[in-house]
This record gives sequence, structure tokens and C-alpha cells, in this order.
Amino acid sequence: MKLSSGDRTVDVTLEDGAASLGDRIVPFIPRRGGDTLVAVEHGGQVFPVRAVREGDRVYVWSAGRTFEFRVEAAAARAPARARSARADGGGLLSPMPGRIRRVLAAEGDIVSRGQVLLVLEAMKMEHAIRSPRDGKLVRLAYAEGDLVEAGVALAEIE
Amino acid sequence: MKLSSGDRTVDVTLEDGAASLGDRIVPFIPRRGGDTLVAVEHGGQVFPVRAVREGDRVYVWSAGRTFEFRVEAAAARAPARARSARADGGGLLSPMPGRIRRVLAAEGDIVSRGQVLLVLEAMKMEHAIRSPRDGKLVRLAYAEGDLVEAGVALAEIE
Amino acid sequence: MDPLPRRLLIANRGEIAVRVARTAREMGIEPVGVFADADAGAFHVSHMGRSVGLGAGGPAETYLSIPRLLEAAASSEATAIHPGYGFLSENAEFARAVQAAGLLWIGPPPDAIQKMGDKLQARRRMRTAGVPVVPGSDAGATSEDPSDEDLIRRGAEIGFPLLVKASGGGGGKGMARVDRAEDLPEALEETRRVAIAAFANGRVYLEKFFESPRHVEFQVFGDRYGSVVHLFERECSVQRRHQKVLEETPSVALDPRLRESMGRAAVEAARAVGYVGAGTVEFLLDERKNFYFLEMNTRLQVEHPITEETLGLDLVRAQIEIALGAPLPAPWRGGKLLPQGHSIEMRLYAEDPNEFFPRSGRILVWEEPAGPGVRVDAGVGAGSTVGVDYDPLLAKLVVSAPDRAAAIERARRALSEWVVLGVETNAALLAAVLAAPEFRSGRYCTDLIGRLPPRAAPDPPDVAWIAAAIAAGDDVPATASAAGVSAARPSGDPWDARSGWRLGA
Amino acid sequence: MDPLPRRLLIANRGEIAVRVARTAREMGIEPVGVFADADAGAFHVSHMGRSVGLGAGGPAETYLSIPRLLEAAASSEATAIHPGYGFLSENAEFARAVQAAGLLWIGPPPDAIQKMGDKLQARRRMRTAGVPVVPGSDAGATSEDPSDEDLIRRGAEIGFPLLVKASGGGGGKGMARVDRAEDLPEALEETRRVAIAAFANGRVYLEKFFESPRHVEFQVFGDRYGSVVHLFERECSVQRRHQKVLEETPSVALDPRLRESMGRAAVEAARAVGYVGAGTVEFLLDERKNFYFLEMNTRLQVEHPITEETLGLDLVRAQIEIALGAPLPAPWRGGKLLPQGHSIEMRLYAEDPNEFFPRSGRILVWEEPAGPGVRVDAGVGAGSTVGVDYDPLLAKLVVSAPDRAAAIERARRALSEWVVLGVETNAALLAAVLAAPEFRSGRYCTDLIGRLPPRAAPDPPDVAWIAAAIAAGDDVPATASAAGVSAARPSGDPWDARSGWRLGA
Repeated sequence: MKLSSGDRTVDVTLEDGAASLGDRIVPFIPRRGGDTLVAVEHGGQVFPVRAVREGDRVYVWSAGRTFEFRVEAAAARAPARARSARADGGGLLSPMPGRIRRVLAAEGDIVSRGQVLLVLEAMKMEHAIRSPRDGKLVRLAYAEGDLVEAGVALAEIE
Repeated sequence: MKLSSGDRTVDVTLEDGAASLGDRIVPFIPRRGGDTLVAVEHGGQVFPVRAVREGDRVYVWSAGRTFEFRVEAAAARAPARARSARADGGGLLSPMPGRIRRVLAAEGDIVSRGQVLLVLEAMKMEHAIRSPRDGKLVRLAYAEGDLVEAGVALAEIE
Repeated sequence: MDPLPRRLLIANRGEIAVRVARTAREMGIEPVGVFADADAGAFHVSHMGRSVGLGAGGPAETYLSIPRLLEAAASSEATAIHPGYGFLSENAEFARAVQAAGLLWIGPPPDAIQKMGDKLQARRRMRTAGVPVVPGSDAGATSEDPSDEDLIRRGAEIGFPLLVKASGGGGGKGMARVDRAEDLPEALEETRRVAIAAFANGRVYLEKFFESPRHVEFQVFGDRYGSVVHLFERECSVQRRHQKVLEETPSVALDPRLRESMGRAAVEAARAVGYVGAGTVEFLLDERKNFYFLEMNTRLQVEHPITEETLGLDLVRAQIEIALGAPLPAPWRGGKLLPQGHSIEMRLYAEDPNEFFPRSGRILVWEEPAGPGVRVDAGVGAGSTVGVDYDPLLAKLVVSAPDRAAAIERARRALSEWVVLGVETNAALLAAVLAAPEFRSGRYCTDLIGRLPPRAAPDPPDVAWIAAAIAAGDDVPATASAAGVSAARPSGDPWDARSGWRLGA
Repeated sequence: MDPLPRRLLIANRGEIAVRVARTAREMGIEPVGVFADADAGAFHVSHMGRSVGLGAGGPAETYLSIPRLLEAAASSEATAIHPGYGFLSENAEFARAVQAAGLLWIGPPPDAIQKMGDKLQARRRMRTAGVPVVPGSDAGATSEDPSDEDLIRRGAEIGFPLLVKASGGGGGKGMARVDRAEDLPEALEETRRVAIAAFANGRVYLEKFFESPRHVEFQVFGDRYGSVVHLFERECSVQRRHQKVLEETPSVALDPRLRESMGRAAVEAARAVGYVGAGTVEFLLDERKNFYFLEMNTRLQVEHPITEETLGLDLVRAQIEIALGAPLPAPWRGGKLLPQGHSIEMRLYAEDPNEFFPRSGRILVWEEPAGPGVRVDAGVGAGSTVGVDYDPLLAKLVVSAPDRAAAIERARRALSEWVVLGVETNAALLAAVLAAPEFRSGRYCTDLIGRLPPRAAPDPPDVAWIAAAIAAGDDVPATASAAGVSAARPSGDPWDARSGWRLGA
């Protein structure tokens, strides 16, 4: 399967007693407590680990640090949605999950760089969503009071 | 379903918003955190609880105490195995899970009340299994080194 | 002391609700929780004797609804209310409503809350009491609601950068830094607008801005009989977005003489408003060790546990006893308290460790640190949902050790044990603070976090890739044998990311 | 002090392995674990930097195998070994083998282990050192291996009941109570037989039996330079089957004078065998407050955390530092240590709370108590398997508070938070001890548990029946509405088992 972490994507295949990580073969033995993976053995030594999957994300704890992986679909579904949107200069992405507290511009408005378009609120924190450049606000995806996820497009500027 | 705790067995039926416990109806709402039952609401008040099933046992934590229930099979499978064996005067039951450390009598021996037949060991503790009465040892179910569960018949005396 | 209430309603959620419930139980009082509909499976509910629903809606309709809270107290027959921190804890109207309903209010007198809640009023009282305050536009001013022209004139006298602050704000909210005189009019307007919306109080004032200050606060306690004492300081300079991330006590910035004068000022501050119960006086400490009153928090502070740990006390118990009419314990009044060792609190937030954006989701794995010198006050557990409506504080890790160096190493050890999967946290930020030479030296101020290098997402070691693949598919036999496979790296430390293989592409 | 080892092998499992690993990490030493094959997923492995397998077999072939442990140290490049308690911790041969392999032994000198390991030898040394020992058959005896006839004669002099003890025993093992002279010959034979099998040492002796004694022990520490100090006492009288269940410090049985003389005796006991490192001197205290040396445990004690909590120390760190050649810290030598508050340890065993039979199974739900004054040293977690081959100790709950009464209430609160489902525990016994007037008064002795009423299985309240039914079927919608159903008991406290409905049949 293809796993990504940060900007790296690796083909990982698990076989009986070994993993191929890209072009390398790493022997290992999984160790479980009950049904839960609690450690991985390699070279006669056992290293504690925790790992859990939720949707296309896998979260791993190892040696006091936490790592997030994406499980890439088998097909060539290239960059993830959030990233593609970010790459698209016109889209303005939600930096965090939250609630739209205020909408300070309307579709069709001519807006200038730095102008506050929306105020997003989460967990007692207000965050101003500003226009990244001068242009025309062609789309406002949400209204006041709406809940938004992190990484969704909030507005589009032409 | 039939649930037992101690020497009580109750028909419990869950309906939408209420439970029948024997001949009483108790309204309730289950409250979950994620998928886990974490509380039960009754009369507008919510009481924390934990519950988990393993085989025919259900373990429940409520208000700082722990309870063990048995799920009785639908059919009239009356008293549980361990209990039936205990009721049977001839059987000598293992009081704990452990390993047979020593066997001090043989099948066919005439044994007297209080005589040590077996030594069972678990978790650094030795426990002498004594004959409950005078009689003949007709069956010894295990040999030295065997692992036994709690409640199984170790020996039979006629 | 009045008899103990049979039930205590805790008008809060999260870790502080659990914290208060624990002390209630130890006193033989049944803790009664409250929850918004969407929060019925929340962690704090599991720590109550019972809980009562506050109905549907967001915070404003539930945890901030005075009528619903009073109803909850009535229906559960609770005769006392503890507000925790946040929510209605510093709302004098709530305190009065609780008392008017014939319930015991576990908090300071409503008048004291009000007097300290208005920053301009509080600053005036502090000046009168001889407590130094941060220089600002209100010093010697004839009006507490001056015109923008007046403020702009005062701004020029104070000098830039300066802070525009809302009189109704506090705790890092309702303030703006202004670097140039020409930006002041807009900042005044914006702050006033925000203040009207947030605090229903549009008065603003200017404060001198300090480049490298420390924030040091003193825990104070007063009783009904006029005694006020302090329980030493907490160093709160490790902040992001003007909010605390890590606190420690004692503060390395104080010597015994400075501690004594700041402690005396804190006691005077509390006395000036007739304070009863637990409160915290926050000071700004400049590079030349001048200290200035910033504000007083008229409630239990998030970081109260480090005071509990170094003094071996239970501050919630003291709050309840004082509310019931007990005098301050004799050793407190006699100056017999002596802090032991060093204690550090770390706040685990559901937020990314670089930009501090909140994160939400479900906590899939949660394993807390434990063992010697470790206390965890958590507000979530495995399976908990972290939403966007509430404070992102998941839990507080409090470590104590004989000295600061040992406490720091204990903190690092404890952090390394903490397994939180499913929701991103600021754990990497906390680890970076503990590792920073500036922090370790003790010579740091409020700009510490801003000066740290970014918390780069670490390169996963082999073991993490393998574990991820197992969790993603979980299709490997549990006890597979490694026999017959040639080891690519048979020796060394192949699992250390530092020495680790770099991915090809 | 010698440089710190890079890796420390912990030759143990369960909570003590985790405990030692925590301190190692805080000192910057990587903890290396070991595990028997059947134990590969065990809890302690998750707290190590890495672990090494000891192969197949029971305890004798794994955790008790000196060659396998030394191999594990070699393969993991660990240069020091901590034995924990139990297993090989008091095995002088192991200590010598560790040192012979060029590894650092974190424990007392092998000679000291040996001298204290043989009870007859230890008693003789104590007499010589002027430390009072329990009156016994060996006092003034010419031989340390007298004939049964000699012992029977001495038995008559000592009087009945008395104890037959194996010289190689200890910790409640290898001893038998004899009530009548005519039973003595058989008891001698049986004890000798058991002793040969268990300790490869058939020597036995007789000790006076005390009806209502207390067990009070002193923590001692010695360094390489001849300094020996005590770190105050632990009251260990709450026992079942001659093994401790709950310990507390300070002991209410000691006044300052008695504490001083017992502490001095403990120090003399340690000095008499040239003790270095951490050890514990156990005393029996009779009703007239005479104290007698019982035995010395030449290792870290299970209940060491209560000493850590009241003194604010890390005893494992002290063990490692002393093993590396550090002198005892100056404040210890200067008598500057002063215990603060009160601390109680409760041992959660996998056993039934009445007969104390071990229980095995899988831990399905495990939620630990936490919050102020609570420390949990656990050896298992959710999903852990509890087998029959090891000690039934699951975890230790340690609570601390300003005074004994507050510590007891905190202990009850913490116990009430602990959710352990899947394996029966002695939690109900612990709760019964904390509730017993005899315990609460402080006037209790080793017969306390035997005098408690049996722990009746409580009658489940309605909420428990409903929860059981939900878990059994889990077929109820998550947010069912209660509307439209007539409440059988609309008011009162219908969930309290005390006021609760009794089942019909």
C-alpha cells in the first residue's frame, strides 16, 4: 500500500516477517497485547509503538513522538483535496475547524489584499480570514453560524 | 434476556426508552461517548456507568463499585456448570486458576478428611487442596504441571 | 463553619469540572455535573455522582445560561455551585443569582468580581491601594471614558509600541498592540467594536508595552473575617497568543525580597476589593525587576495545581471551606507555609504546535503519563470527541520534583509517555519549550515561544512506517517469524530516525 | 560519581519494571526491558526504550534465569542492571554474576544480601549489633541447626502459640504457626520440607508468636563511604496471608522517641552488614511498644512510593546514584529530611476480596484514578492479560494529603474512580479497610483484615442491570427517547442500591 507522511510517499508491503519500505526490506515481528499492536520487534529488540487508523489517516506513536500518515488510494489519486485547493491560488482555505462568526464581505465585492472577509471562531479563539490579494470576491461558501472543517475552501477571489 | 447476579436471575428487556426489570418498567436513556456506553439517564439525571461483555459474563462499574453478571442462555440451561459441580458433593473444585504443583495422592487411595491431595500454585501462592471427607479417591483429573481454571473439578471422592 | 452541602453543582465541563468533583467527593459531597445535549457522553459526566442536562444549543444557551444552571441545581437538589474557571466564573450577575436562589456560591463576593472585572476601575483601586499598575492612559485622567482625541494624545506621551485594551477584557482578550501612532485611531475603533460585542463595555485605554516582560502571578486567599494571605507565585511567561502554555513555581525571576514585596502587593490588591476566597493577582515583571499589577482573576486559576503540589494543599477544598465560613487555616495566616521543590504544569491543547490553530476530531488512543511526581488533570479520555465550541485544553500535566532541573527532566519523561492519537496536540511545542536552552536557563520571558525554531514534523523512523502499515491493513499474522529474511540492516540502531534511512524519492 | 550508563537493563516485569524505567528516562538512561515469550505484549514492554526476549518457559527459565538475563544485557548493550523486587533481587549469586560480567549492579553488595538472606545468620548479627530481635529458639543456642528434640524443648520454653520459620524464608513465606506443643514435631518436619524445596536450605527455628503485633519498617540507605541513614518508617500492618495490602506513613503507632530509637536500630542493622544502597528493616511492634527486628529486605520495597511522596524524593534515582559511587545527599546525612503530610499505598491485586484466591483473565476496561494527591504505579492496562505465573499485583494506588484523615478520604475517592472490568480485584477489600473504624482510628494491628466483616457482593442497582443488558445485547438506539413511557419511580433516588428495589423471585 502507499503511505504518505509529510511530503513523502512510500510503497509499504508487509510480508510474513518482513516489510518492504520502498526499495528496502526490513525484517520485523509485530507484538500484540490482546488484539492491539503494542510493539514491533526488529533485530532481536522490541520497540513499543501504538498505531490506529481512522478513515484515510493512520496515527502512530513511537518513542515519545506522534506521526500522522495518509493511506493513499490504490489508484493515482494524486494530491489530497485540501492540498489541491491550497495550490489553487483563488481558494481561501479554513485554517482550522470552527464556526463562521462574522461575514464581512459579500459575493461580488471588490476586496483588497489583507482585508478581513470572515471571522472564524473555534474554542474561544477568533481568527480573521483575510484576502490574500486584490480582486473580486466571486464566491463565499458559508454563512454566519456555519460550522466548517479545517482545509475547506471558504471563499474564492478572482 | 435473562441476567444473573449472585443468586438472582432477572428477565431484562430493553425497549425504546425503557427497560423491564422483572415486573418493573424503568425508563432510561443510554448515553454514549463515541461508541461506548458511559452513562444511563433516568428521571432527568445522568449516572455514569461502564459495562462490557466477555463470553457469558458482563462486567459493570457503577458509582465506584463493580458488578458481575451472567448472561443466561435462552433455553432453560439452569445453574451454571461450576455451581452444579460445587453442588455435587463428590467433586473437588479448583478455587483459583493455577498450575498443579504437586499431586500427593493417587486414584484408588483411601483418603481422610483434611488430607492434602494436591497443591495448586498461582501467582507465587501455594494452596493445598484437601479432601472434604473420608472416602475413596476415584478420579484425579490433572497431573503435576497442568494448568487449571477456577471452578473445574480436580478430583472426585466416593 | 456551616454544614457541608449534600450536593454541589459544578457549572462547568472538561478538566476543571472533574477537578472540582474530586475534591467534593473527598469531602463527602456528591458532585453534580451539567452538560449540553451535544456533550452528554463527555468525559466530565463520568466523574460526577450524577449530571443534569442543560438542553440543546451552544455554550451561550447551556454552560453560560444562568436560568438553566439554576434549574439544574434545583432539579438535582444541589445547594451549592462551583463555577470552575471560564464560562460564568467571573460573572457577578451569576454569583448574585446563585446567592439570590438561596444557594451557596463557591467564589468571591459578587462585588469583588465586579470591581476587578472592570480593568479601569480595578486599576484605579490598585493605585489608591498603593499597588503599582502598568503605566497607561488612565493615570491621572479625569474621565474613565475619554475621547479618541484624548487617547491619541496620551498615546503619544506613553510612546509606541503600546497596547489598546478593553476595560471589560482580560486574560489576553480584548487587546491590540499598536506599533505606530498612525495606526492608533483604527486600533481604538476596532478594539472598541470588539469590546462592545464581547463584553458589552466599549471603554478602552492604553497601556505601555513592554518588550520582554515576564508574567508572574500570586495566588491569594481571603476569608470572611478580613484575613488575606498569598500562597506564593506562579511563573506564567510561557505563552502563545497571549495565553499560557506552561507554568512553573517557584519563579526563577524572584529573589526572596522581590517575592515578599510582590506578595504583599498581591495581598493589598485583594484587600482593596474586600476579597474572600481564592483569587490570583497577575503582575508584569520588567527587565529591571519592576512589577506592575496587570489584572486579578477572581476565580480558581487553570494553573492552580502547581501551587497545590509545592504546598501540599487542596485549593478547591479551601475554596469550599471558606465559602462555608471557615477562617483561613492558622498555618496560612501564620506565614508557616513553605513551598517544597519545584512544580511545572503543561497544558495539552488540541491545536497544531506551530500556528496554534485549534484541532478537532475524536481521540482514538489516550494513554496518560503516570508514576512518581506526575499528576494529570484530564478533561478527555479515549473515545472523547473534541469539538470546536469549547476551550481546546485537553488536559494538564503537572510534574513535581525536588528541584527545577529534575522537574524539567520529569516533565520530558512524562510527555514522552503520553500517547494521544486521533487529534493533533501541541505536545511537540511543550517538548520544544522543555528542550530550549533559554527555558532551561530560567532566563526567558513572554516572547519565548515566538523565538523557538519551528516544530518540524519529525521524519518517521522505520518502526513507525511499519506500524502505520500494520494499522492501515492489520493483515499481518500476530506472531510471524522473521526467519529466512535477510536483514537489510542487521546491526546498529536502525530505528532511530536520526541515523535513519531517507526515503528515495 | 561514575558516568551514567547509557542503557539500564531492568530484570523484572510489571509495575516495578515501569517504575524503574521512568526514573532511568528522567536521568537520560535508556531503559531496556526483558520479557518471557508469553509476555511479549506485556504492559511493561511499552515503557521501555527497547526490550529483549528471554525466550520460552515459565519464570524459572526466563525472569529467574541468570544466563538469559546476562545475555539480554549483552545483546542490548546495557551496562547496568536493576533487579526491581522479587525475582532475583535478593539473590546474591545473581548480584555477583552481574558484577563478574562487568556490569553495574544497582543493589546492595552481594555479601550484604547473603548475610541478611539467611534469617538465622541475620538474627545473630542483629543481636551482636545490639538490635532487639524477636525471641526465638536460636537465642543463646550453640548450634544453628539444632535437632528437633532441641527445638521441641526450646518451644516449650518459648510457649505456644509460636512460629516455625525457615532460615531461608522471608516475606511471609516459609513459616507456620503452631498452637499446641503436640503439633510442633509435624510442623517442624513440614516447614523443613518446604524450605528445602523452596530455598534449598532446611534450617528452621522457632519464634515467639505475638497476638496483636504491628509491622513497622524503616527505609534505610547506605553509601560506599560508610554513611547509613534512615528515611523514616512505613506502617505495614494491613495484611492478608502474611502479605501486605495497604501501607501508610507516618505510622500512628510511633511517637518521636520511639521513631528515633527504631530508626537508630534500623541504621545499626544495616551497618552491621556493611549495607550500601536501599534496604528496608522490618520490625514487629508489640502492644507495649517493644520492637523487634524481623528481617531486612535488601532491595527496593513494593511500598517505597509512600516514602517518596512524604519526602519528595526519588528512591530509584538515589539507588542508581549510590551504585555509581555518589555519597548520600548532604541533607539526608544532616538529618534535614522532614516528612510532609500523610501517604497511603493500596495494592490492587487480581484476587477475590474475601478468600484472596488469585484471579486471571483479560482486563477489558481499565481507567485509573488521577488528580490531586494521586499517583498510580501500574503494571497492566486495558487489554492486558493477567496470568497465573506471576505475582497478582496489578497496580499500586498511592495517595497523599496534608493529614491522615484527608489521605483516607482521598484514597476512598480515588478507589471509587478506578474502573477495572474483566478480572476480579481486591478493590472491595481495600474499600472495606478504608471504611473500617479500627483502621480509621489508627489503632489496628496485623489481624485487621481477619476481623473485618466479609465483603458481600453488593446488590446491583437498577442502573447496573440496565447497563449489563445494554452491554450484553447493545441493541438499544444510542439516543432513544424516554418520552411516553410512564416512570415506575419518578422521584427519589431510584438508582441507589440501598433504597433499591429487591428482585421478586
